[in-house]
Amino acid sequence: MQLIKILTISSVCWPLAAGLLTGLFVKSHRLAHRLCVLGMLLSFLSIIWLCIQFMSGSQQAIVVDLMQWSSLPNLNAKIGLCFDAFAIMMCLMVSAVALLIHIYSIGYMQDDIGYVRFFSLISLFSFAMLFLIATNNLIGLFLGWESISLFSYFLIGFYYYKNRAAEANFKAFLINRFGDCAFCLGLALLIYHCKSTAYADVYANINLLANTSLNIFNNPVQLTTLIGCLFFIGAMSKSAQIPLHIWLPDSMEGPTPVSALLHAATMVTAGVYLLARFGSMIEFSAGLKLVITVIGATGALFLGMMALCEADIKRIIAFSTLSQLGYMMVAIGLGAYHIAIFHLIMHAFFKACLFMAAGSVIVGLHHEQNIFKMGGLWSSMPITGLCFFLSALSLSGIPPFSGFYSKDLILSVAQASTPASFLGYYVYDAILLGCLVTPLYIFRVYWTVFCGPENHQHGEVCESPWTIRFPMTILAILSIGAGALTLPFFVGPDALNIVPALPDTSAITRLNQFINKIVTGGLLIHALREPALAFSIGGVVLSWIIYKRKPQWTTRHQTWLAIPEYILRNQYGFDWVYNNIIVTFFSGCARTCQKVGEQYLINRTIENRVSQNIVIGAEKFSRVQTSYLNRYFAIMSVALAGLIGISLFYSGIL
Amino acid sequence: MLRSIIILTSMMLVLTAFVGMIINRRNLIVMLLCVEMIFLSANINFVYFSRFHQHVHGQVMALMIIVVAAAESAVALALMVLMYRQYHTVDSSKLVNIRG
Amino acid sequence: MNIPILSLILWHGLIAAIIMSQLARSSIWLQKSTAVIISMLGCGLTGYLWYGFIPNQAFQFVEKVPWIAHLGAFYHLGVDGISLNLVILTMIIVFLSILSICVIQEKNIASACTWVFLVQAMSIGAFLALDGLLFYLFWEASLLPMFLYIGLCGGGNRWFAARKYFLFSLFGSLFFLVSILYLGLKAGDFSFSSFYQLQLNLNEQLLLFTAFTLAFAIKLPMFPLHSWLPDAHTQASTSGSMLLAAILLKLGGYGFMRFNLPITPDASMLLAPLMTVLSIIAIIYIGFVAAVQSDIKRLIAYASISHMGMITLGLFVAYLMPGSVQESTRIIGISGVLVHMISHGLSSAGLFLCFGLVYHRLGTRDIKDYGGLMRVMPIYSGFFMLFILSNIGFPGTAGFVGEFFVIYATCAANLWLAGLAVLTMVLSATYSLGLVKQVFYGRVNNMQLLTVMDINWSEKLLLGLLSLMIIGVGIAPDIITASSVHAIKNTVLFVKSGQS
Amino acid sequence: MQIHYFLAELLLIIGLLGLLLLKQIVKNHESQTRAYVIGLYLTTIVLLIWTQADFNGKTIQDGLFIVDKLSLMVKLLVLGFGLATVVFFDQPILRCGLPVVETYFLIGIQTVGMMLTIACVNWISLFVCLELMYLPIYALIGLHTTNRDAQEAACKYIIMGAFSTGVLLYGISLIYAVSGTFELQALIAPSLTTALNKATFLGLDPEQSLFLIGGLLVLIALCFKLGVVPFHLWVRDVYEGGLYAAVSLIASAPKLVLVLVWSRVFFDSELSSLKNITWIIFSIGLVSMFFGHFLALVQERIRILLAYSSLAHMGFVLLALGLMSQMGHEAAMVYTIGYTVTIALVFLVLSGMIVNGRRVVLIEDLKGLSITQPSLAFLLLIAIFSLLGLPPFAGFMLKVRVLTALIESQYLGIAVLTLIPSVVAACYYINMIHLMYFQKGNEVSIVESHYSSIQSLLLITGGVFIIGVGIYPSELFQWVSGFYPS
Repeated sequence: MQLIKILTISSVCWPLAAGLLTGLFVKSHRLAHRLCVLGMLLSFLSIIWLCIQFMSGSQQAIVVDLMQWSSLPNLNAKIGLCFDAFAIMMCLMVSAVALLIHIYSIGYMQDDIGYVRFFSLISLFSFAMLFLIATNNLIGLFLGWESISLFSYFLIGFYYYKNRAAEANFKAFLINRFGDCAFCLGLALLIYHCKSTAYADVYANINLLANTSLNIFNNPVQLTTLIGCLFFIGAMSKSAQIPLHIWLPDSMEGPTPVSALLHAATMVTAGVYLLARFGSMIEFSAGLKLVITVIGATGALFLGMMALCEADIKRIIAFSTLSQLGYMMVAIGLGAYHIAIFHLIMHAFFKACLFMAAGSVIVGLHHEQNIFKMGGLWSSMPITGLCFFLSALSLSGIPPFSGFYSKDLILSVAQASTPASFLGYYVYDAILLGCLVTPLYIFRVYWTVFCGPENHQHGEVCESPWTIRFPMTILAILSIGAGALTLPFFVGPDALNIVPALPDTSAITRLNQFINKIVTGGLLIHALREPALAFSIGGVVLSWIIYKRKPQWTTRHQTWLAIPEYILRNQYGFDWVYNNIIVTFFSGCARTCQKVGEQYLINRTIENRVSQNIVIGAEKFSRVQTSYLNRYFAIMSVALAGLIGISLFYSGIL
Repeated sequence: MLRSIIILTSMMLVLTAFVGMIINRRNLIVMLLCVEMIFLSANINFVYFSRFHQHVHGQVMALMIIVVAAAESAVALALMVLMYRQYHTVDSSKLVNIRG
Repeated sequence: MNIPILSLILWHGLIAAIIMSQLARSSIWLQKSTAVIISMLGCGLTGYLWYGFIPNQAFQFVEKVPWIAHLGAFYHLGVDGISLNLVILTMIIVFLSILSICVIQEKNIASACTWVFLVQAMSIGAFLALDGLLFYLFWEASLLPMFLYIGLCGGGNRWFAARKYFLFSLFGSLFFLVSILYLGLKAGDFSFSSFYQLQLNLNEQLLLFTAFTLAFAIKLPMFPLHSWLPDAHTQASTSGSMLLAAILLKLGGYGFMRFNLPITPDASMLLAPLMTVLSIIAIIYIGFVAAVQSDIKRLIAYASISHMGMITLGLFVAYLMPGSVQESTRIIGISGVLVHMISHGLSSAGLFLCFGLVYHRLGTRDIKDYGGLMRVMPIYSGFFMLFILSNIGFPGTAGFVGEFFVIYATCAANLWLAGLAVLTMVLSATYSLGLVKQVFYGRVNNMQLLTVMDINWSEKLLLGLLSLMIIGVGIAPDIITASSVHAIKNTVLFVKSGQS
Repeated sequence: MQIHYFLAELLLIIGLLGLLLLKQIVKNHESQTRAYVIGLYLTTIVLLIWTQADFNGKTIQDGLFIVDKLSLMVKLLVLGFGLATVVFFDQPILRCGLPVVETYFLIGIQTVGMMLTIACVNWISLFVCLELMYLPIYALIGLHTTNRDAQEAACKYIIMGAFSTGVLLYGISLIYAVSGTFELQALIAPSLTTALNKATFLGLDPEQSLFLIGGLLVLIALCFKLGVVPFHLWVRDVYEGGLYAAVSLIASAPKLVLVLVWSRVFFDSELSSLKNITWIIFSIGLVSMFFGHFLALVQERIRILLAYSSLAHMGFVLLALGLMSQMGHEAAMVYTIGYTVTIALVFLVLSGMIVNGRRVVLIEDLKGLSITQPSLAFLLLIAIFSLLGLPPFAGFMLKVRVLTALIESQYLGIAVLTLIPSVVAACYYINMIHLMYFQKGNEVSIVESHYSSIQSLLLITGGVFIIGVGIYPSELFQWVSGFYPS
């Protein structure tokens, strides 16, 4: 068994070793990317080997204990790794995407001065993500959680000489940190009530947690709901849900591989992973699940619409990530955790492919990011165009592509199990409209960039080198076939139970029966009866009409489109709120504290004034002593008489 | 009865000495005189009460006081002579050189 | 253990100071090498002590010699879990500040080293003393070398800062003296064990509690009495700030643990809410104030005040826990306080050291003069980033462990307090990363920056040593908690007696 | 009268008289006379120890005088102070042209006076010896004929001193009138009714009122001589006027003697009428502490600052004396010993310093001393921190001793009250250290000082005493407490 132990540890730690080595010692570019890609490859291969072991074995979770974190009384805090079905699935996806992005960034970053630093940071990030997924205790979870936001801070601020990058990574880290506050509080509560940090103990006494309740504002609140809320706030900040999403569009300041790896595939999905990992916690409170679905649905629709009037290609894809994350949150909220994870993995593939295509376009046009300054690139960059087209189709959920499988499952689950209340209808309608909007904005990019009139001044544009094309094509293939291939692992009778220790409440069993029924009956047939597919195809056709055939429509209908366009361009005023209200409130508050502190300190100077009064008083006193001899005697006689008088009086003689 | 009269006289003498020192604005020598008066008023007490207690200690003390008072005034006058050489006056209100 | 190891460690500092003061006229190289060798010897001694320390026993290596027979005060030294860790921290920080003096300063190295060794001797004396009067002697004596060190080798208006520091500490410790004398006379002799067995009625305890808190609140700057620390730090030299931040602030925390909790449990029970409110204010208010500082050293000073607020919170939250909570949560809370003390010592020493290196090159403390340092000194900014992370409380570094255990204990006591305490993570992130943004990111606007060289091998060694320790404590805090659990269990027993 | 107990004093007197006779032969050679006087002092010390060491603690009641361990100890200290003054008087003599033989004669007689006062237990002998002690001091200040301040100080001092002795005398006369005996313990012996019949006097019960007034007058006279608030007026002028070496003698030795006399007079205060005196003494002590430290805050001249701080320290001693118990007296004695050694050290260090041609007058003159005279600056540093009462130095242990005495006799409030003025004291004390140590470069005043080997030896012993007592005080505590007749 020693071999498995070493392999599990090494699968996570290869990228760490590679990252540290390149970061500290390597200087040459070639050695740097070789080392990192090798590290990532080894980690990917060992995870595949583990997956085979897991599948062939009796699907037992592979657990490895690393060290004893602290030996405090009745708090067992051991740090270790555990590869169960869920972790293996995620690790496979993360290491695959990370490997491809390593290869991709060889091509993308070759003329950048921070090349070595970039590779070490990317590898360290992959280690952090793998550790987050593979750890078997809450302390390791929080360590992974914080380190991915730290590496995103470094990577967003990679071009440190740009002030906007400094602003973006500061904002990103702060919002993540805000979420981590709630998350840490939830962790502390959880550890306190389970007396241990290991997942196994947490799952063991989930029911105990469900019954205990704390009274806040002296009405009892179920502990699991409270911890669930805190975890959800943490997930909201990490997976950019509606109020805390403002950092993701700005995080496009980082290089494109970073956007592809972090802000599309791996980091932003950590929130979904967390909620899925502790699904059993959320299961106990219907209210919380409803809140999650509503926030997810609003995110899915409205954040997607913002992409409609965005000019920067990377920000458009970032907005699409926001909306897809909304879909995952809806799936989580509805209790279909394994479907959320399925969509997460599929989304990782086609979103990473989209970003890579965008990256290769940017490289081709010498770092031009505005889609209206590109056009007609199909002829000069056919492969990028094809990959973009395929992943766009998969994104908008067109049947044969993998996007269709996961998105359609979410929609059918939503239709089946959303509560029959106004909110339930709102959720379903929102994600339905989302299916319409998604193809609109993604194909708008496609038509304007690849098929529209050629209005870039770069003359001859050549296809990007093989290091960019090769990973892009692999991801395009994955976004075609992955859905059909991996569907049985997630859904259906012999699926792996992804979410551990799910309480088999009636809702969960009903949901599973419904999903099994759809899958056995053939997903495509079921989809035909659903409006979702119609909306997706309709969206594609609509975008073809608006942006390909009649581009002049948009110019002609300028007037009544002006107001919604203004709203969408300003991202519903979130940025304005953030900059003017929250930031000014905080700095105003800090300045008043400082001023009050100053005044307080000035009070202190009042104290100084008090000391000055003492000095003045002392000076007056010292002037009493005028060195006139007879005044001395006068004072002395008075004192003499006074003393004698007092003592006589007190001793009762007088 | 006589006892209280004696104490009264010595108290009167001491009080006059005190008043003398306070009222006298100018002259250092007068202050010295008043101090000597205090010595002598104590002397009265000692002499009378030595007789009252029928033992000689009081008178011995009186003698001692006179001797010491003499030495005292000798040193005091010597110092005043030296001061006179510097200040050319015996007026105590001129002795204000030390400030602060 | 027949050799008196504790006296050796205690007087090592003094002998070192005397040696260094004699070397004032010798060559620079000789001064530097002797200082480093002596300091290494000190670390060796502490290592020997740590090696010989048995984790689950109360006071070890006890030495008791009659000192002032008239008052019943003894020269009584002993070490237990808490004081062992603090002594090791002192030795390490002194070693690092000696190294920083050798690396940064070119002239009057001998005098700076004398003051550093004196502070080491006095603070180790305070940590090891088991006799009230002896504790007070070292506690008060540690004030002198620091005052003279700030005054002699400080910055511009060092006199103002030194005077403020001296008067604040003196004011607090005088009341502390009267209370110790009162206790000593009431208990017969001055040893801590007899203090702990004293049965004091409530208003006696309240008086003593206020006297103790006044002294320790000034030393560990609690909220209302903190205004001396920023001035002292801005004027002190680099090694002076390191000593002040890492060792002398811990005296306050140590005092709370040794005096307030055990001797006056009922009064602490009564006043625990007030103290927690003050520490919460310290965390949040000072967090805000730190965010708008324009002077880097002043910002780091305010950061350490906010961390000290965390420590007092951890100490007094043990009293707010309802009876139903097991005793082990209190043990976790207070061991969290100890770990946080040590981690704050390391990280703030690191920050001051880093700033000292830059100040040595550029000579200005104002944030506006810095910008885009990342391009000019990449390795330096890596180390600075690590210390900032530990300051924020990033898991994996020392800063997180203490903070997490204190938040864990506060959760058990009262959720709202925990909510407010957790805010410290955001606030510390704001001012720390705001500093990083202004200093390291963005364009290089101060041309002088371009001529600056990155850190050389000796500075790298120095910073590397410190960052190793910070990551070590972060990854395996067991080094500290294992040895101190027994000692903390004893202090917690008093907390319990306070409640019953 | 066993003469051999007073051989030491006799030897000193004869030696000094011999010195006067030899005046013509020696022709004012300053160094020979000084060597002669130092030799004289050393022989008296040796003789004193030899003659009085064999009494193994029994007190010989000799009517006027007493010989016991306590007086031996204080005599040795007084001789030490006298010796220090003699050693340090060479510069003032040379610089200010004082008559050589007369100065040493006066210092010698003053020491003899102090040694005799220590031994007195009878009012007569006490009065005479007190005068014998103080007259040379008045003369010593007046010797500096060329300096106006010195003359002014001498005149004021002699008149004020005479006035206070007058008050003392009148107090004694009243006590004698009531008690009929000159025993110092008269104030304590309660059995007085036999001597007086119960005739009323001015409607007052005679025994009570006269006795009380007498006791009070004695107390006031002693307070005056110690220099405590209501009677402190002479302190400032004398400290400012006199020479440094003379002032160091005035500031140290007499205070020691007075505390001893005080503890002899008010030893155990069962005396009913004076019971409420404790609160008066406490109030005087506290007022003088506050007054002394606050006023010292605003002074520019160093000697006036030290004068007011001595006022405050004497107030603190008064608090200990006010307890009127053996513990109180021991604490007061220990504090006075420690304080007098420190203040003597400070004055003697300052006496040797010349700041651009003149002696140190302002505090600013100390500016940058650590650069020009590092060893002197270090000595002053130790002395200042000891005066402030900081731990590694003697001042702290003395303060602890007095505070324990106060707390043990349930006066916790007073103990806490004494803390506030010591914080104020910190302000002006560390200001001196600031001037000495924290000045850099240009604004440094040139201070030269030349000390002979004996002088520097004495200064170093003073420094060692301060640090030694600070670290291991039980030696001094043992030495003092052993002497009081329990």
